[in-house]
Amino acid sequence: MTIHRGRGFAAINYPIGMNLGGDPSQALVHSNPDGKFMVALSSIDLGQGMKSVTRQIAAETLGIPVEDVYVDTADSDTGPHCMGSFASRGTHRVGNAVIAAATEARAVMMEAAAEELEVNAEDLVTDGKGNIHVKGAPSKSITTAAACNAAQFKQGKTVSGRGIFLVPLSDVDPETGEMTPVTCFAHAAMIVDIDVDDETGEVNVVEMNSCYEVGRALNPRLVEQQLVGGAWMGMSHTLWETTEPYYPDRSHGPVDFNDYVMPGPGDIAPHHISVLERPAPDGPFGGKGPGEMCANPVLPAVTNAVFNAVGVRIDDLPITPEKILRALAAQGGARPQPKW
Amino acid sequence: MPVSVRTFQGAEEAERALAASRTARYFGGGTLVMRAVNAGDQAFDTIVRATDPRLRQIQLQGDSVVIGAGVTMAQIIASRDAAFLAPVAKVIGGPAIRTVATVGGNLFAASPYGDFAAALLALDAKVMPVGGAPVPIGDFLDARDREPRRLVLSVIVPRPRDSRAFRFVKVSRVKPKGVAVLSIAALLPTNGGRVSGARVAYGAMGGRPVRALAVEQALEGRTLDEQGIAPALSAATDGINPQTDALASEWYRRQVAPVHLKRLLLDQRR
Amino acid sequence: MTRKPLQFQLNGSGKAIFVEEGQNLLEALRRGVGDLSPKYGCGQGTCGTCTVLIDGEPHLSCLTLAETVENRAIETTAGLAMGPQLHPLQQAFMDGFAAQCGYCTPGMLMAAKALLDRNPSPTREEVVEAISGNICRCTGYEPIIAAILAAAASGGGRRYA
Amino acid sequence: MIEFRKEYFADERDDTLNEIGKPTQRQDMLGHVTGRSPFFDDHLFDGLLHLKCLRSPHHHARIRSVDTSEAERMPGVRRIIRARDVPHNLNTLLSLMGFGLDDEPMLADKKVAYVGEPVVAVVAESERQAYDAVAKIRVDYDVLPHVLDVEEALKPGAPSVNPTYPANTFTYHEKYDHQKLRFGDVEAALRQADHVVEGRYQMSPIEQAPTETCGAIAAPETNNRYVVYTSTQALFFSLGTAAKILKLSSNRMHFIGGTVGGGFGGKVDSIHEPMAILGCMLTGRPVKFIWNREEEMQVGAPRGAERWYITDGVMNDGRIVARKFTGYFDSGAYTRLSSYAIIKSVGHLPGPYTIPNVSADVYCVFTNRTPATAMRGFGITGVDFAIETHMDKVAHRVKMNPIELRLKNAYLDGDMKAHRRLAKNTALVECCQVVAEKAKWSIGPEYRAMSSLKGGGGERAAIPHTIIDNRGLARPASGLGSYQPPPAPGYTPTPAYTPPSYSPEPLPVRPYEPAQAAPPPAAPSPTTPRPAGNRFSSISGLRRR
Repeated sequence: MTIHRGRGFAAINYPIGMNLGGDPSQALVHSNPDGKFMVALSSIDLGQGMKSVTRQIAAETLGIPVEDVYVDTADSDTGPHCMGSFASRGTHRVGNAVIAAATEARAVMMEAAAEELEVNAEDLVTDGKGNIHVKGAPSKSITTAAACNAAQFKQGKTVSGRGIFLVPLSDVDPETGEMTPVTCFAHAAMIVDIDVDDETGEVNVVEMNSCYEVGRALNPRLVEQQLVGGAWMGMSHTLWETTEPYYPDRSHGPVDFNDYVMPGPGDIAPHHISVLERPAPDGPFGGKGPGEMCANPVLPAVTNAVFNAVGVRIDDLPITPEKILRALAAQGGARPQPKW
Repeated sequence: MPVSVRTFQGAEEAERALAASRTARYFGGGTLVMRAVNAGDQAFDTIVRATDPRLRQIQLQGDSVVIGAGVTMAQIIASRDAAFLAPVAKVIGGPAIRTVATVGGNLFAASPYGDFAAALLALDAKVMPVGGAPVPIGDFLDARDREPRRLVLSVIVPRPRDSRAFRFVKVSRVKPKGVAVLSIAALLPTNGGRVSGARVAYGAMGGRPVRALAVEQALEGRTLDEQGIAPALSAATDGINPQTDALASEWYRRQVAPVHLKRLLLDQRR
Repeated sequence: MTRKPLQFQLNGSGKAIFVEEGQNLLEALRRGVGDLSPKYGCGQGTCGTCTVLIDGEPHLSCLTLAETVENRAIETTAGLAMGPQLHPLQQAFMDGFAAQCGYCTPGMLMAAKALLDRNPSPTREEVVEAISGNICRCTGYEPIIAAILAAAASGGGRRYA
Repeated sequence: MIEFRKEYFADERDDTLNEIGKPTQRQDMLGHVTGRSPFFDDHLFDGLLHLKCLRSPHHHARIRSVDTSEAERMPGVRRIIRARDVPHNLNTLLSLMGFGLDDEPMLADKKVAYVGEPVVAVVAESERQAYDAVAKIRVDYDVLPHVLDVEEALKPGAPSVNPTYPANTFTYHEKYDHQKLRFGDVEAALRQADHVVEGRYQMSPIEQAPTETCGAIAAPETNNRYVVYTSTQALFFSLGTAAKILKLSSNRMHFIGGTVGGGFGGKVDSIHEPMAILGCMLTGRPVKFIWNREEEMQVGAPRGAERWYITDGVMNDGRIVARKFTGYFDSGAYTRLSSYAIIKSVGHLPGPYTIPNVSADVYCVFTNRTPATAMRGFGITGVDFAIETHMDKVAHRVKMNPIELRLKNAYLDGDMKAHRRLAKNTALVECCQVVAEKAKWSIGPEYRAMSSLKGGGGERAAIPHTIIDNRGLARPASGLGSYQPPPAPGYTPTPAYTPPSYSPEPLPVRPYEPAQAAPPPAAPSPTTPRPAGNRFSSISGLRRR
């Protein structure tokens, strides 16, 4: 048996935020009298961390600890309109809507504090720990709890805010395709090392090295979750998955997880990730949203690694052992390519 | 039609209940039957169970081990007497499947399932139907899809004299647990370094586990080295009709059967 | 549709319910008892999200005929924590961010508990084998494997076994 | 395993924020590890009914007759639902955003166009009873010829899949049977190139495969409303779709979800909510409609297959001077989101590179298979696979280090992109450099010295003289105009579903203001030149006013 090591490279960018715009998202923020806040959304957390990232965004904007904020997602009676969690729009659209809502709520909280401290709201800052004080004079201070309490019971102010984020609908020119597709791009480059068994056509992913540029990493652990899981899915799309194994023939379509093959826990390879953070001009705190793009560089990187290993181009996904074996037969055996 | 469940103490009563109804299915471990029930399968409306302790026993009988049809893969792995079958049982499903998947159920599993039955075929096991006489497993499998199903009480498996003479490999697309692209079981008794009386069986290389008779003949009197096995490899798929399914095509199975057979015969582990 | 009485232990407390004939344990636990921690993922025995322990062994509740658990002891994720005190596996999954959508998590935890209860200090290969019947679509498995190894290293296998 | 290279773009970031950038625990993690996170099916209802569908066994067939009489008499059956029971039985998802022709029934009426298309729904006391009753429904079909390959579907005489688009192609801008991208003069540049590199790439259909299958439970609520627990990943898509199909005011439905067992794009289609609510309306009982795993895999819409042809013109030094795309998206029997994904895809071409001449013709093709929909990276993943595999071929042809080839052609801040907007906030160069260093893949010093911030713009910001054409004018046979579903009486899209005409107050700066990127005078057009940029909402040819 001969095992051929191969190395492949790919680089990609990814449009963040739903293509062409025209897709608003809204958020509502309000506080209890003790300065603890709720964020009401109709947005969806399908595992990407919507609840968690919007919670941090709200806390940062309000200037209070994250523990003082909870996010409720997806109740159409309480959560204002949102198009949904898809097209890498969640963090970008909903995050910006939450910033707008939290900014409005913060303003009321600061006015209430100003009234209590008998100063101008413009002179006040939050310390992120639950206090509001006069710029440069930390001693002249009031807790966010006291400020919100006063707003509620003394001043009759609602410490609340509404936010919407809309990227207006772009035109598309029918002749040239001129358009404003999105407002920012994430980036990635990946190098994958694989082994190819030239007798069975089996591919074993040995190691992945990657660099992802995701705008500001709003929560590094959530970014890590997306990149690690997304790269696994990229492997899967390249070497395993299809609903139609003999496409365009419809026969033998998988109906369970035994037939719909994906990499098992014994197939995964070490993945060394570097993250770059170039803030997006209009992303929430510069965040872009890595959820969709993270799988994309893996497909071509693995495909190119197969060529590098045995000299056959498989341009038809998934790259099953059968496709490699047929290509090797047509080529008359493996032709390993120079390594970089 | 709602499903009714009938549980019997004795295997014989269960067998009678099955024989009496065309719409009854025997419930071994549930991996096949419960899946069908969950999917609303209209082919049967009665589940027959038996709590007969004989179905769960593993016992030595001369040179053989008698394994109850209701014995699970987990039991096989834990059993000293059936230790030579542990490597096979270990690659049947994941841990939560192995606690219920039974030896008897595997005899009826359609490709690509049925790796354990392939191993029993290579080991020249006999199938003991309830209230019947032992049937060579080959004949049992040949008749399986044609004749009305009979409840199996146990399988009688001759224990290989030399444990190294029995080899098994399951090839799958997913690690560590995946359904078979193919599996190969081989009993390779040697005499003075030469193979004598080999039995080789494939799983997932046709509708049911099949013997590779051409391979067996080509191995007779040969040594287990590159040169010795060459004729066997060229005969690897003679008389074999692999299926095409979601995991692999007939073409691929034909291509790689000799490769995995070679690796098994030369004991090349990857 | 005939219904049968069924008694069993669930996370240490006795349960007595009626189940329909042919009903699987997953439905009996979810609708019959109201333990919603085991999840439906396929009803085919191919995804592991409904994994529970029966007398300490991992089983797929969707493939288990409910009436066969008469007088047996069942464990689910709902019973993992001791009051507010999380099981070391739960703590390790949290610390390791080993869940995203969280749907496969209860099954993963049960598969892992079955391993640690028997083998408190498993190798990576043994962990991989233990979860080999459980599908996760989000995490790429690595964080889950790491969390289970971390729980074992923390002595989690022993403390709650 | 993961490192954050803070030294890159440090001067563009303030890293001293209180909460942003912190590894804060997920708000939902405790619920996940205790098994208490409330997914849609984790809500129990007394008297819950179950809904199952009878599905087409044929790729393409006319429905001659449907006989449900035996099914109606089956035990536990509470209601059989037919196409005629659906208040507005024709929809297209993106009508909620003001474009797209209604082209898909909730239950097939006259014909079925793919294996698995729902024809009849049964609501019964138990899942088993629903299955048993479905098995008793008799449908008499006239099997029709079918087409499964995108390029076959475009040939004259191919079976017509979708009555709304009889020519098997979605119609763009009321004008073309495909979406065009034209930037510069590709053909001339190809003639002048040292090398022409061609490739064909096929992306397979991919199942989102969330561990939680799609579903919804609808129950009668007080005040004559319906509460709906759903696995949707687009709450107001589902709410609006239900309102339209059921001709039900949106505020009579209370949708609750937001905790979803994975979506990956497969939970946008809003199939279960309207069906479950209809079952609830017709029985007065809580109704659950959930796909089993087999349905999720073969009836649930995958990310459709894509076929791409790429032709590059390359100079000996590795500069790519021309890139031409022809793309075919396999939309399956209905539009769902494929028409939209193509616009997204075209806006993405030619990938993260500055190429002076680019053209693309991308077709949304109807075939007799399960409709395609969104899936992680929809519109991009497939073409990125094609582009980056093609880049490797180009590198091989010109005998160049593949990373250096990318860097030589990489887009930089200030470059003009093929969709005629300036590139900003780019970082392809740095990603290539960092990963090369990590994996010890050596690249030349001139490439290590590059920066996304330097060397862009100037000549690279110019919009070239562009050749345009009117190839692919939609055939008159096109269903557009000839087929207009009557607007559902009583249904008026509520403001929530049409893009607000106002712009919200304080918005972060948006990079691309139309002003700053005014289109240049286009080359003489064989057709009457139209004002640059028609409304996106008319891409489908149906504009809601």
